[in-house]
Amino acid sequence: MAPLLQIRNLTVAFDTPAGVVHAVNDVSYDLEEGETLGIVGESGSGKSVHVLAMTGLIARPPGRIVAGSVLFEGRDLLTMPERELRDLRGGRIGFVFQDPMTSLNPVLTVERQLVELLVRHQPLSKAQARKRAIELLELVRIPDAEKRIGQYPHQFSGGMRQRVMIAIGVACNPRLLIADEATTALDVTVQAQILDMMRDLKRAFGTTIIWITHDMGVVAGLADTVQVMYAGRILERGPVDAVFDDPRNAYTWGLLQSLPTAERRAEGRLHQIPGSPPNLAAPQVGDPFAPRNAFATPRCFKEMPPLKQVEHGAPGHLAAAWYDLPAALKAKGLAMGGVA
Amino acid sequence: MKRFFLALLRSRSGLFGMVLLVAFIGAALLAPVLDLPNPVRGDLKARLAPPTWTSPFSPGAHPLGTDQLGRDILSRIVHGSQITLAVAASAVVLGGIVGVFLGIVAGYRGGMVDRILMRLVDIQLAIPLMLLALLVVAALGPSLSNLIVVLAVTSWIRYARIIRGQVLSLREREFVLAARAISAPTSRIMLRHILPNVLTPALVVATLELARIIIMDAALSFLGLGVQPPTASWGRMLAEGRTYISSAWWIVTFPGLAILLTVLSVNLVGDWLRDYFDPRLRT
Amino acid sequence: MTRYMAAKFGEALIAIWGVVTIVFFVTRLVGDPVALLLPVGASPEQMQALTAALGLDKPLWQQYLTFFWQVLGGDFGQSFQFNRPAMEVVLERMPATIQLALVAIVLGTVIGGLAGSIAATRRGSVIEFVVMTLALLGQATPVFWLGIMLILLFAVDLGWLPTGGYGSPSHLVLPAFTLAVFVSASIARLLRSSMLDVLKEDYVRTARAKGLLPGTIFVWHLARNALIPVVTMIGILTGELLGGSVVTETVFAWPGVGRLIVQAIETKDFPVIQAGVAMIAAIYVGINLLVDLLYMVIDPRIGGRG
Amino acid sequence: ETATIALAVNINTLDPHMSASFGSDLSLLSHVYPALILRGPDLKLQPALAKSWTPVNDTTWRFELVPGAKFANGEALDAKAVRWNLDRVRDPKVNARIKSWFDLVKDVRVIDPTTLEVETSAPFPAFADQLSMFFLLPPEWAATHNPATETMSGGPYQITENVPGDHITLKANPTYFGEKPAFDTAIFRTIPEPSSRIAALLAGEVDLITGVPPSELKRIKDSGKANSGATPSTRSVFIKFNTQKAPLDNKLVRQAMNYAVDKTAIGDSIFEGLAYISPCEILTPAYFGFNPDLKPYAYDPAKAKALLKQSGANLSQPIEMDVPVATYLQGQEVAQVVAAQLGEVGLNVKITEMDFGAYMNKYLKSRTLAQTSLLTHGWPTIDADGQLTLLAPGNQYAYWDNAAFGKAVEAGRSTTDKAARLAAYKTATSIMCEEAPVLFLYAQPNTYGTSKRVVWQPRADDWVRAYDLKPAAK
Amino acid sequence: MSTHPCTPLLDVKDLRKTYTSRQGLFGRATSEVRAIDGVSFHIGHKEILGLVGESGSGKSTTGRVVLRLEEPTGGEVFFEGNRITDLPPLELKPYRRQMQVVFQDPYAALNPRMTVGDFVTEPLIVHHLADNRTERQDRVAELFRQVGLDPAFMARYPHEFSGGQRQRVNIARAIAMRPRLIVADEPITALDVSIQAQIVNLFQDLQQELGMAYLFIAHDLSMVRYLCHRVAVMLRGRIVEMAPTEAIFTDPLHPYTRSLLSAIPVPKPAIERQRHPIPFDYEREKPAPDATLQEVAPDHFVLISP
Ligand SMILES: Nc1ncnc2c1ncn2[C@@H]1O[C@H](COP(=O)(O)OP(=O)(O)OP(=O)(O)O)[C@@H](O)[C@H]1O
Ligand SMILES: Nc1ncnc2c1ncn2[C@@H]1O[C@H](COP(=O)(O)OP(=O)(O)OP(=O)(O)O)[C@@H](O)[C@H]1O
Ligand SMILES: [Mg+2]
Ligand SMILES: [Mg+2]
Repeated sequence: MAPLLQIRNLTVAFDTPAGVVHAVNDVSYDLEEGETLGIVGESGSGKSVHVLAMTGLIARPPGRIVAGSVLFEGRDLLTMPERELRDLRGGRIGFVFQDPMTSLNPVLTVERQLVELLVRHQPLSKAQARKRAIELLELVRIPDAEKRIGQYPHQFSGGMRQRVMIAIGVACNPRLLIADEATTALDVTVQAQILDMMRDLKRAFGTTIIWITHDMGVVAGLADTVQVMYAGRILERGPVDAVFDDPRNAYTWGLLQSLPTAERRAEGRLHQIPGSPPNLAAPQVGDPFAPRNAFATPRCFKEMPPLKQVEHGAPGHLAAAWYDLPAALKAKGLAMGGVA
Repeated sequence: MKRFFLALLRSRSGLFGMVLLVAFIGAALLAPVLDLPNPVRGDLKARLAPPTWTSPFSPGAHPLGTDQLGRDILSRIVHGSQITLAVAASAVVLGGIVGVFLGIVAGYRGGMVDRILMRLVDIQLAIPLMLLALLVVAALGPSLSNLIVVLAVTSWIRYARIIRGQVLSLREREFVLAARAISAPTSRIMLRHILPNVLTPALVVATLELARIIIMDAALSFLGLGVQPPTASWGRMLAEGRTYISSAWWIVTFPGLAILLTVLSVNLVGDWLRDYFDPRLRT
Repeated sequence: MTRYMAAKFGEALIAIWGVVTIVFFVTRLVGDPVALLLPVGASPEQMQALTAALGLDKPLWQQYLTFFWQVLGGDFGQSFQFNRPAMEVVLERMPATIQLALVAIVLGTVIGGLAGSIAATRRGSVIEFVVMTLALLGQATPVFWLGIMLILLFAVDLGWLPTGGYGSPSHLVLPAFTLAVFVSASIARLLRSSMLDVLKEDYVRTARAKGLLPGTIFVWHLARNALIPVVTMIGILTGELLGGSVVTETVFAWPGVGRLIVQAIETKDFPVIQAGVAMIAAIYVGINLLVDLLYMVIDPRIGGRG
Repeated sequence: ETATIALAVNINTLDPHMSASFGSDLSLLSHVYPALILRGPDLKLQPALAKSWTPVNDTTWRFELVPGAKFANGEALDAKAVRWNLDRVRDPKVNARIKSWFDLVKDVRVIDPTTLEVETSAPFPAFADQLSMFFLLPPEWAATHNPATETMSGGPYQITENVPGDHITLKANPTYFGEKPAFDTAIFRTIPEPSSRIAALLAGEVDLITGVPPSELKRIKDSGKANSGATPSTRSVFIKFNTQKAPLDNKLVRQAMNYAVDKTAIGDSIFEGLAYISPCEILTPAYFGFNPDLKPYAYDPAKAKALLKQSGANLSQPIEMDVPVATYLQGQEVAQVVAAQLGEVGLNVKITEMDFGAYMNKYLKSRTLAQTSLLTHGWPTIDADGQLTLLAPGNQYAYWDNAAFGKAVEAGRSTTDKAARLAAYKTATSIMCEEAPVLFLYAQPNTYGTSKRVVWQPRADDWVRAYDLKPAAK
Repeated sequence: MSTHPCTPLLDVKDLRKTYTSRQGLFGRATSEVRAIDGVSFHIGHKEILGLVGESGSGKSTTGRVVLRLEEPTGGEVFFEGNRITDLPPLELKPYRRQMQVVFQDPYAALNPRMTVGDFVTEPLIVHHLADNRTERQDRVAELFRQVGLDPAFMARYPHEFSGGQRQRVNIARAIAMRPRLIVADEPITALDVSIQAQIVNLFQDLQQELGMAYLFIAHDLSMVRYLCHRVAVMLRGRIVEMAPTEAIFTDPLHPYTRSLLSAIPVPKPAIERQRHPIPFDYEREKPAPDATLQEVAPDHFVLISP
């Protein structure tokens, strides 16, 4: 069976007065039916932009899809007429946006924002839609859903708004759910409940999920596959266990090292990656992470390494690196996995 | 400076507007040395002559024709631009400063101050322009500076209203909260934090106001306020030529076009400046 | 909320009082009606007699007190020109003014709204260029020029419509359109810039991600949120038009309050000026109140803090 | 049969004693209320309610009225009604605006219902002329109605519709004692903007317009849709000198300025040759007392320069010129041309424009008129007396103090003997010409346009009346 | 200002904040939200107190009210024994020097139209900490170095920085006045892990070097465990448990705390997949209105009904 989603060479740029910002560079990957993909990475590495571009949601201009194709159920979303794409969005493709403060329309009640979505994609009457909307709010654990559904977003706390966003994302039981930092503003109990709900969704409808987050714990708990992005590129990708236990890219390793573990508490110091992120408006040569990478080889500065199957690694574990990370770590006497 | 010009060259419409505006200002400044007929001395025999290019028989060389007193229209437009542009620019700036200031105060302080200022706006709107103009003339006499005062007085309201609206949302922003957290004095918050963030809407209002103010000059010249004859200003030319609209179209059309082009150029430059001064859009 | 309304009402009264007071003193500073009311050749004694008869010989503060008590009783005095209650003269002209203002505002808002939305949603297209150029023209074209051109074309050459005057709906077409051009130009420009701001908002992206139809997105997500500055502007413009649009009324011989007040100013008919201005002030304050209420309907966040 | 007349200004009041505007309020009311005497388009006085008026002595006039005349409500229109009206305007409590017209009236005596005698406190030669703008209200009706807003016809027409600020419709009054007007219905519309008035005429909406800018007359005629024309009015246009201020206190300077301006050129250009150039006096040929012997100051800049030099006046300061805006036909343009031509002979004239109200304030209230100002005078009785008295010493309008002139005017007023009066005015005008208290310009033309449906005899004064209109011959 | 060793740096007593909001146009129905409902805690010198809890439980509100960025509805706040709850703005100023804030969104807290250098200089000017230009520049350069930024960045605008760098700018400004206390409201939530680490390290350094105390609001409990000395757990406007960090993590007493701790995700896929958080049903385990915090172990407080 063909993968549900096939992304090939997706490249997105923004035309700004400061020059062309290369936000997403040559991103390709497949997503199987029912798979959950966790995406982590640097702030500004193109995580949000690439999922938005996929569904035609970036602002054009200044955004521009330079190249690539995105096959969803075998059809290219990038060339699909807007009319058909519209039918997919919100229905078969659900979205949860990063910023709950601004992603809800401030002048419409929560009820309205849910109902308009439900009646758009499902043969429901207004009253039925309203009932379903209340169910959805209860599903995302909003207390007093019946009463609060008539309120406006500004009357909700940040976490509650985020849960409304999630309700919108899952409202029509989508085949593909794209969640962009959907739980960052939630306390861990509610987050755990939401994650449970996602697992239920997967089980019940075989929903495929793209979950973008900074929280490695959430990735560990939810995702089948994890993908690490940096400067608009995928630096590493593979089954969660493999990547967490055996990172092959220096950036991945750096991220895992930064986590506050018991060990770190004892050390009294967190690991941090030196240097600062690259300027995406400047022309890029070589591996974008090379300037911050202690293990970089001269080749890293000249040529971008391809994303390829790691040697002696789990199947499907891909990494982009000219250097051999395990060997380099061993040479310096450092630990392998950040959480091992 | 170099960056300024580079950025200008990159924006086609900005460049076009700038060229047009520079041309107008240049013409205004160079008017005395340009070889044009005397703008105030007319030849009654050559009155209402159509533009030279419309008829091979029109007397004299008046590329844009002559007015009801036989004065050269081109020359009057060029000389008139001095006063028109100076008056309009001063009124826009003066009204802008007052309006932006009061808009910020009303929006930021809120409560009583806001209410009083907004009622003041209502009061001012309810008083007919003509009464206001007459008052100024009666109290201070007709003069260019008083004309500017009247124009500015009618103008501040629009800035105040729109800026206030912006400030209402700005004052809830976290950086304002951060300024309050260090006990920054209100004056400083308004000046350093709010003001720079409302300059772009102010610029938009200013470009809108410019057109209104140039045309209003015409209305005020019916009251004898401001530019006194025979000195030319575009508004005055419109007002004086009004009777001849259907028999000598060129008398109002050309000053009208001059106004239009000025407004156009200022709009284009304004749009561009707005982008240019937005640090978010710069490197 | 009733307290809120009461406070607003109080404010309104104070504003009207402020306007009337200012106008009272301004008019008396600006001139004297007597020379204009009497025929040429009147002697100084006759002028004095009329001055006394009109009560203009008393000290200003005394005149003001008298006037103030009269106004409290709803009486704005006798018009010098019309020889009857000034408010009556003003009210007589209101229907024409209201008719013209409302039609012009509605027409202008519809045209301006359409133009502005088209320009905002078709960013960078030829349509946007055309629409915005027209809006610019609309703003930079003197009203009297446009008015006279319309008369020449539609009334004189084509003979489709009357040149001016008041009465049938056909009389309304040209003046309303002339005003609407100006109104729509302002609204189009404002709506466009305000919509462009809203278009950048995340919730519009959310709406698109929900797969909503363009019409729904436009009405509920774009327009609704872009409306506040436009409503402010419509408020200002409606007030302005209800207060009379002198030039249009003059060109189209429309018997509105604007012309009446200008005439009263020219002839120094103080009671009519005061009655007219009080009327306009009341309209402005009323519209403002309406706009404030509309703000709250449009944006539930507003007014939450009272 | 309907005739539509466009007026430039509003009808403000319907009370004929509360307005002195001939061109609007009084013109309209002359249709509704009867007058003792009317002035025809030829400017001759015609009997109306009064069949005749004769001076009994120097200070008494006797009027014979048309018998049996009635107002539409049946009220008698007789000598008693006339007396009531004359009493009403003179009553200080009524505060009639036109009270000053009848200051000289001392006593009104009803001899019998159709005979009336009026005694004046001094000879009042222009009394009959003055009565031609005096309209009579029905006394009984007026006691219970408000004449400012209501009317009760006693004239050729009655008001059937009044849309304030827009139009007033008149229908012929069947009970009128006089001649029936040619048009059954007359509509007076207010169209303030000259261009719109012309448009209305060309569109066939109105039959008569006045106040047409001279440059547009030809266009109207050329359109083939309407007629146009002009006639010299009784309104004399001049630049008034404030002889109390230097250098206008210097006669030579005043004369020099008269030589410096090319009046003919102004008339030919700005007024398309339609203006009557004043022959060194502020009377026009229509006036009683017009002096036909005077000649205009020639246009002679060289002489002007010489006179200025000779005058020895200090001309270093600019000379101010006050100009009221939107008041006189092409007034602002004329002022500019005059200022420019004065400039040619080395005078620096600075124009200050102001609205008419402010101008009148300066003129009469604060009495601070600039050295020169644009002004017109027209006296409704078309008698030299009124027009010249305005410049007599001590008059608040004068700004000039010449005793000889004052004496001559006084002489003209103190008798009803026509020859003696003419002689007195000849002296007065000659003195004025020589002394040049003003810069004589021209008589303002009354311009008009008519539709092809009507004929109208243009008139020199401001009256606009439907009953002067006749249908055009088909 | 007395600095008695026994008085805590910050002492909060029974703090309350209620929001009333209008509902409907004429707002007859007003709804009340008790954002914080009787919160008491203290922070010692150089101490880092973590504030965690349910989202919407009033953590941010507590932070804002403590700093007097919002006025409390009830209760008291003492800074070094001085009551600051009712101080007028001018008298509050010296305390503001001692207490600073860092917000969650590092970009929103920066003025987009101000260079970051000016932004960091601002407190020095306001509090007259350095009165000539060069001195100020030196101080700001020093601050930049202290938070790990290149002083050459001073002339840049906020949009030119990454999230982590922006948050450093905010911190540089917060520490410019050498405050004794920083309220950090989710300062790391929006950042990626490596940047989170940078910021937390910075906080720690500043605490050690400059002796600062923190109120550290966060959802990321592993970070709280790493950084904080004591932790307070909030639920619906009340503190349900407060204890030294290790005591909370090893010996949680309140059911909500237990539920919270059981829900912390750990970056170990194998463990994560097996984990089942302890559920917490607020309706069933709702604390009684008259419940109070009681010390059950040394320095370990739990909300218990009397
Ligand atoms: N409208 C835009 N104009 C210009 N540049 C943009 C625009 N939108 C995004 N970018 C740039 O694209 C890059 C990728 O942004 P994106 O939002 O995908 O980052 P992200 O990985 O989601 O980061 P975060 O974790 O902070 O959400 C960034 O460098 C950003 O500056
Ligand atoms: N301006 C306001 N008007 C009305 N209610 C408000 C306002 N601000 C906050 N609230 C309410 O107060 C409660 C506490 O909000 P607060 O922002 O302090 O929570 P929080 O603990 O910071 O939550 P989060 O973790 O989601 O940021 C919430 O129920 C919220 O709905
Ligand atoms: Mg993102
Ligand atoms: Mg919060």
